[in-house]
Amino acid sequence: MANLAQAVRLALHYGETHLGVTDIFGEDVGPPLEGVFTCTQGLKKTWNSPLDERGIIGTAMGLALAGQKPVAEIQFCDYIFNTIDLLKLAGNSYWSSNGQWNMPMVVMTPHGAGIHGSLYHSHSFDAWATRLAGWKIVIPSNARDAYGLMLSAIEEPNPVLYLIPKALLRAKGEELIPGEPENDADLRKMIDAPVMGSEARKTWQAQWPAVEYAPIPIGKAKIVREGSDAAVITYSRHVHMAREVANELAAEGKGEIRVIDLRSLHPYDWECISQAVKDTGGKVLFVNEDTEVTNFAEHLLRRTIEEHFYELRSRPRACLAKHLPGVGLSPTLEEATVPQKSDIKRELEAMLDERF
Amino acid sequence: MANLAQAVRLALHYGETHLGVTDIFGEDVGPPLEGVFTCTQGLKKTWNSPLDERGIIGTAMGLALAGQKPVAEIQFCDYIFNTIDLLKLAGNSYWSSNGQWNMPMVVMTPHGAGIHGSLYHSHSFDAWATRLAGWKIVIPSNARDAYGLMLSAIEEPNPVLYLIPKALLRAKGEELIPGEPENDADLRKMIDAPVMGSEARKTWQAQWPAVEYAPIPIGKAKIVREGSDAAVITYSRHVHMAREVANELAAEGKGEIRVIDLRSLHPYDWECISQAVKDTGGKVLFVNEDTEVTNFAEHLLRRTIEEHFYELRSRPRACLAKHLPGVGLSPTLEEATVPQKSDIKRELEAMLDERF
Amino acid sequence: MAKNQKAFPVQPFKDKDFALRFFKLMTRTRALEEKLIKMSKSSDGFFWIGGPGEEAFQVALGLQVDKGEGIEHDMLHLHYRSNGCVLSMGEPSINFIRQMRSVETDPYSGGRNFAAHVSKKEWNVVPITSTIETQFSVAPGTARAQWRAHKEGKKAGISIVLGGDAGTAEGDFATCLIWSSRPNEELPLLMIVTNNQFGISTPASTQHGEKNIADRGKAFGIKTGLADGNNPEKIWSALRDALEYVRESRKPYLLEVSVSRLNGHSSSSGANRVDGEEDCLETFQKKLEKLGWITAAEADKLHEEAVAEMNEGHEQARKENYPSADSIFDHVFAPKKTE
Amino acid sequence: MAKNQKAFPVQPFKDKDFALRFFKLMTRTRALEEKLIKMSKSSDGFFWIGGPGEEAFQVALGLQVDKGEGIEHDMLHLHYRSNGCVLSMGEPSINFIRQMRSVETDPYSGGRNFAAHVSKKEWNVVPITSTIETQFSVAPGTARAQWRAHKEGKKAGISIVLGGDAGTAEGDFATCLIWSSRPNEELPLLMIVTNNQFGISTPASTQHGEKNIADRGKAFGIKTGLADGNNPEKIWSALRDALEYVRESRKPYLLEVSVSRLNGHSSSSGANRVDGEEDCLETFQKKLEKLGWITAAEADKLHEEAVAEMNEGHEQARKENYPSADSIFDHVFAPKKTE
Ligand SMILES: Cc1ncc(C[n+]2csc(CCOP(=O)(O)OP(=O)(O)O)c2C)c(N)n1
Ligand SMILES: Cc1ncc(C[n+]2csc(CCOP(=O)(O)OP(=O)(O)O)c2C)c(N)n1
Ligand SMILES: [Mg+2]
Ligand SMILES: [Mg+2]
Repeated sequence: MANLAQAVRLALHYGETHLGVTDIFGEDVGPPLEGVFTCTQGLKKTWNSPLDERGIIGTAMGLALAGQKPVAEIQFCDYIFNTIDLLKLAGNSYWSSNGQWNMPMVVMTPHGAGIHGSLYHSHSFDAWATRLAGWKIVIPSNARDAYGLMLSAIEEPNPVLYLIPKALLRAKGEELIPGEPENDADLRKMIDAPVMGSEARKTWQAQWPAVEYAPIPIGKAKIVREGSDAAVITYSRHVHMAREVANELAAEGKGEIRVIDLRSLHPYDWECISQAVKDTGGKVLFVNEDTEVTNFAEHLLRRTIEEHFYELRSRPRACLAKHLPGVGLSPTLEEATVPQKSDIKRELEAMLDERF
Repeated sequence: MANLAQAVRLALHYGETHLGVTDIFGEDVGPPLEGVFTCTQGLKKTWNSPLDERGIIGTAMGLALAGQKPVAEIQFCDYIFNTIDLLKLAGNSYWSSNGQWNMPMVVMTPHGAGIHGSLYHSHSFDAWATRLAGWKIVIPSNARDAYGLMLSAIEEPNPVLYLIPKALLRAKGEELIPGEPENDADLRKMIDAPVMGSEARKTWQAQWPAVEYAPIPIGKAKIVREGSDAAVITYSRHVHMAREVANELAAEGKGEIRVIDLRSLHPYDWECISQAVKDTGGKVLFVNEDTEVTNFAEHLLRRTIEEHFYELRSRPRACLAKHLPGVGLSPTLEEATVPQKSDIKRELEAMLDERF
Repeated sequence: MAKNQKAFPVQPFKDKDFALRFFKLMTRTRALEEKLIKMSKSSDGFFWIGGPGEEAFQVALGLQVDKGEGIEHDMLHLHYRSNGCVLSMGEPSINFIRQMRSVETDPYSGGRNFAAHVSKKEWNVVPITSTIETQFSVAPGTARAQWRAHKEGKKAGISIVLGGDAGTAEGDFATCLIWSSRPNEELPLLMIVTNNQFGISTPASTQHGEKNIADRGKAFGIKTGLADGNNPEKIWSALRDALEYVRESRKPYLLEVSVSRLNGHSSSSGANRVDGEEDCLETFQKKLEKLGWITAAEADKLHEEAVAEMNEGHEQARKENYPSADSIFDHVFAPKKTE
Repeated sequence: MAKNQKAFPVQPFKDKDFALRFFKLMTRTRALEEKLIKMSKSSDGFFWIGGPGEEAFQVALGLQVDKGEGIEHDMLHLHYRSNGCVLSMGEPSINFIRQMRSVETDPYSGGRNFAAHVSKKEWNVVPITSTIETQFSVAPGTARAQWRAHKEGKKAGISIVLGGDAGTAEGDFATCLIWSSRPNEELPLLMIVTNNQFGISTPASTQHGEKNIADRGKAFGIKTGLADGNNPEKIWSALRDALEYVRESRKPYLLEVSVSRLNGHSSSSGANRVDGEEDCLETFQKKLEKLGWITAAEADKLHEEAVAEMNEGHEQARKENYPSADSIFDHVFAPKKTE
């Protein structure tokens, strides 16, 4: 089973060979390193850019305007914050030109905490991103979705932000990507580059498996665990935490928790969320690791109130990161800052206990 | 009565003469223009910067680190979006240095729609700003508050974002700034510069009235209209719209609406909001003109749910701008995009009608 | 010599027909700006910004552009003083007026954007943005597409990016220098700085330590040039040489053009005619008169005709509708081709 | 000659005591980095980045800085390879180790930030940030404060800002050039680019069209220089001259220093010693041996002492506590002085 980094690589391979991807670029995206997280190893269309995020986003916009299909990488989403004006322009080009100039570009960037990344390798970008009108935004939680969402992102005629959960890059999938070899070791041998600087690396070429066209539609959530006593609505690495907590609670006989992996943040699958609110009488918990003041979960919560207030028999909740200037390096600091399994469990237990 | 632009000017004058302001700078902030909105006319510490917002914010940060007291202007908040990384750094300097390096700087910038400003003179920045941990954020709705909040901003040892409601800059206050002359014409003569390019302008000097130390504390809201049938929680130009609507509704015998001018967005006056929720049984309407997905009002709404859910006898609401890539120029477009009086009235009427 | 240069006489300004054609385009550009200013003053439009004083340069650019859709042709990253360029490419003047009035027929933005924010897919005019200098971060992208096409033996135009002097202080200008001069991947990109010595009210002399802005290209090995934008003949050949260099070498070129700003920055500063700036239209008319190619009366007539054209356009635009409220939801996302 | 230069012999490297003092600081810096690397490899700390290969330059800088708090002294905008500079200023090595281990006694960030992210108010070391090149946008601010103080006849140091070669592609570098060279308000700012020919894995030769990065200063009339950062003598005098120029002329200077990167970019790339890079410590030791000022055995002993110092620091840091969970809420906002 491919891990998430391999899945991104396979999707980009499919993209450059079948979907017209012309440029995969960014800092250290091309040889010799081919990605600080190995996501761009063995590809043909990769190249290294200057250390200049504004140039990266700007050039992607120009390529898109010129009818190319760029996939640009910002090395860490922590370093995307000097480009917000450009991201806004990319998002308003089609609208401001009254439907003339669309921007078919993908920006991918590692996201979130969970790797002891301290202040500048722990940022989240989801709350910020959802404020960028004109962008579609996806965030996979597993290899299969990473593959399929990247294919959809590439096929989009609009700018798509593809957030990569940093902490899950080495996490193996549970579902085979259509066309990938059954055996992990085979896949590794085929598409994992030898260590950087080695002799083998110099002549290495990827042996691509014949992966298939298997997009995951943008805008569709996935129910990763059934249940109607309460629901967790989340994405990225918190899908896994939520599922583990749900299994624990089920084992403890406390209830069956539905776990929804949103996968797309814009457009988002309101139908799926709305159904969960109805099915649980409002026992829904929104979880993500961005800071809690003006957070996307608060938007979802507002809409929950707006459309379901008189059906709520219990208080909907959110479990988010503390509103602080950063995530500290020392593990105690990080754990106290971004939601942990224990936080999710505490909220769910309280919710299950709450009287109707 | 001073208008809002004059109030900012008076406060900056007080700041540079009494509170140690060392630099008031930005694009066209110094002579000959002294502010595209006249806010910096006649001051001593103003200077023009290169056309480079990153340099403006960066230089303000450096001045602050060097123990100076800068007030930097971004000409329109529409042009602040290439500096978000720097704003984040300003907000995390004290925290990341474990309490060593605070950043006593003020950034002021015109904000919001309402002047037929099209895509790039209509931006709001409040929702974005509230995501910047480590910053204090104020936004006056009238001259007196503009004066007092600027004094507090200058006195802060932390970075303060001072949002200026563009559409209200010519709006006269209703309350005298302590020390300002009773008569508008006198004030104009004393502190409004002759028209740019005129002979008179070349030698003109402001005659400053002896305005007094009269800060408005950061973090304190103001109830601008009493009422307990429902409440509007808002700021900036929507305070005035809300008050007009409230007066209309009262005249129509439909109810008495409390109108709260938040004034500070961070820290915000939760006590005041919380009281309004209790007093109205949850009939609170949050209004602002930033786009509605991941909006600060949604945070306030979430907290309302979190702390008052079981006291709510009615659905709290939000009235916000459409989630679109921009505000269009043609008046019909702008009116359909950002909240108008009619939108506020519609929501309040629906709320008042709602059964407990 | 690039293909489209063949359309012009070898020494164009020794050719009466060409010179008069050029003069007429300058006159129409000026009349268009005058109309737009008038509209802004009579509240028939909310904000004016434009290029009075840049006619010689903008017309010289518009005529020499390789116009068309797609990277085979030139890609244009213009800014808000480029009406003359687009008009000279053949754009009907009424469209600028429509945008000024923000009617739904505004082909550039559907009534959404300010005046002079042209956008025209058919001619590779990418959306002009209000954000100063961002076009300099975007232009390397279109130039890269053209660099690649050329390398693959396909027909490819060049990219042209334009901005003011003050704007070069933004990091985007440096980005453009850096990204266009990467070793072995130099880009076919003509960067033009129109230096009118001001950013709104701020004199360049108070903010720019550079003797010439163009000198900033030198550290990158970028070919640079200076040109007098008030002299049609000089700016024509400066642009011709620069364009030719980029088209043939497929390398970047940085051209600094001195221009006048005849009506101040924008309607925010009144948009009235200012003193002490050379008027290229006047200078050129005098020259043509001296050559005996035009009389003052004939020039006046051309101007009157141009004014009539603009009035007609205005009359038409007045009859057109403002966009409907629900049009705000149009064109947020482009549909998939297959949809 | 600036005041603090008087502390040094006129020809420092002709002076045995000085040379040995310099060598010892280089040795301690190296031992510190070796300790930090070891810690990262044994998971006693999560991420290492630092300056092995930059010792000659960093020590030369640290010694020549006018150290103190407030704008009367130099203000330092360093980056993540500057441990040697701060150590040479007199910082106890244990503090770097504390930050590596992210214990609560880490004086720079209280266990919050990565290794080598120094911040020390007493000595004007402003917080080192992970964001590449932003320090170049901030430095003009401290320099402006010093420009003003000097103009007002007050004692004022200068500002020094430091960054890598790849980082100069960020707009912030251009910002620094522009803001430090504004006519009549030129700033007392020494800009230093440490050119190790790489940004992580990307060779400078593939991204930089400039022959020398320092050439970028020329268009702005900024004095520029190149120096060999592997040669203590040369880098010492290059820094001395640059510092003197800035202190006396109160104008900016752009110095490009060639340095080695002996252990790759960071722990992300393994942090192992790489081939083919000159080791300034080795070269300098050979030179001292040749002069008869040190023997190999004595040098080894110095290294062992330095290793012992680092081990001792490590032992101590291991006994110290990690920060408590609720410390995350400390220092979000500074209290008002009067509070
Ligand atoms: C990023 C950004 N900052 C500020 C502004 C406001 N503004 C509009 S035009 C202008 C001056 C531009 O001067 P210059 O680049 O010389 O061009 P010119 O208008 O003189 O042709 C400014 C500051 C803006 N539009 N965008
Ligand atoms: C704004 C930003 N972008 C990207 C990164 C990731 N990053 C860290 S170090 C580095 C390379 C820096 O190279 P250079 O400026 O030459 O300095 P060196 O590390 O070689 O000393 C990069 C890309 C970052 N920290 N900040
Ligand atoms: Mg200009
Ligand atoms: Mg380097």
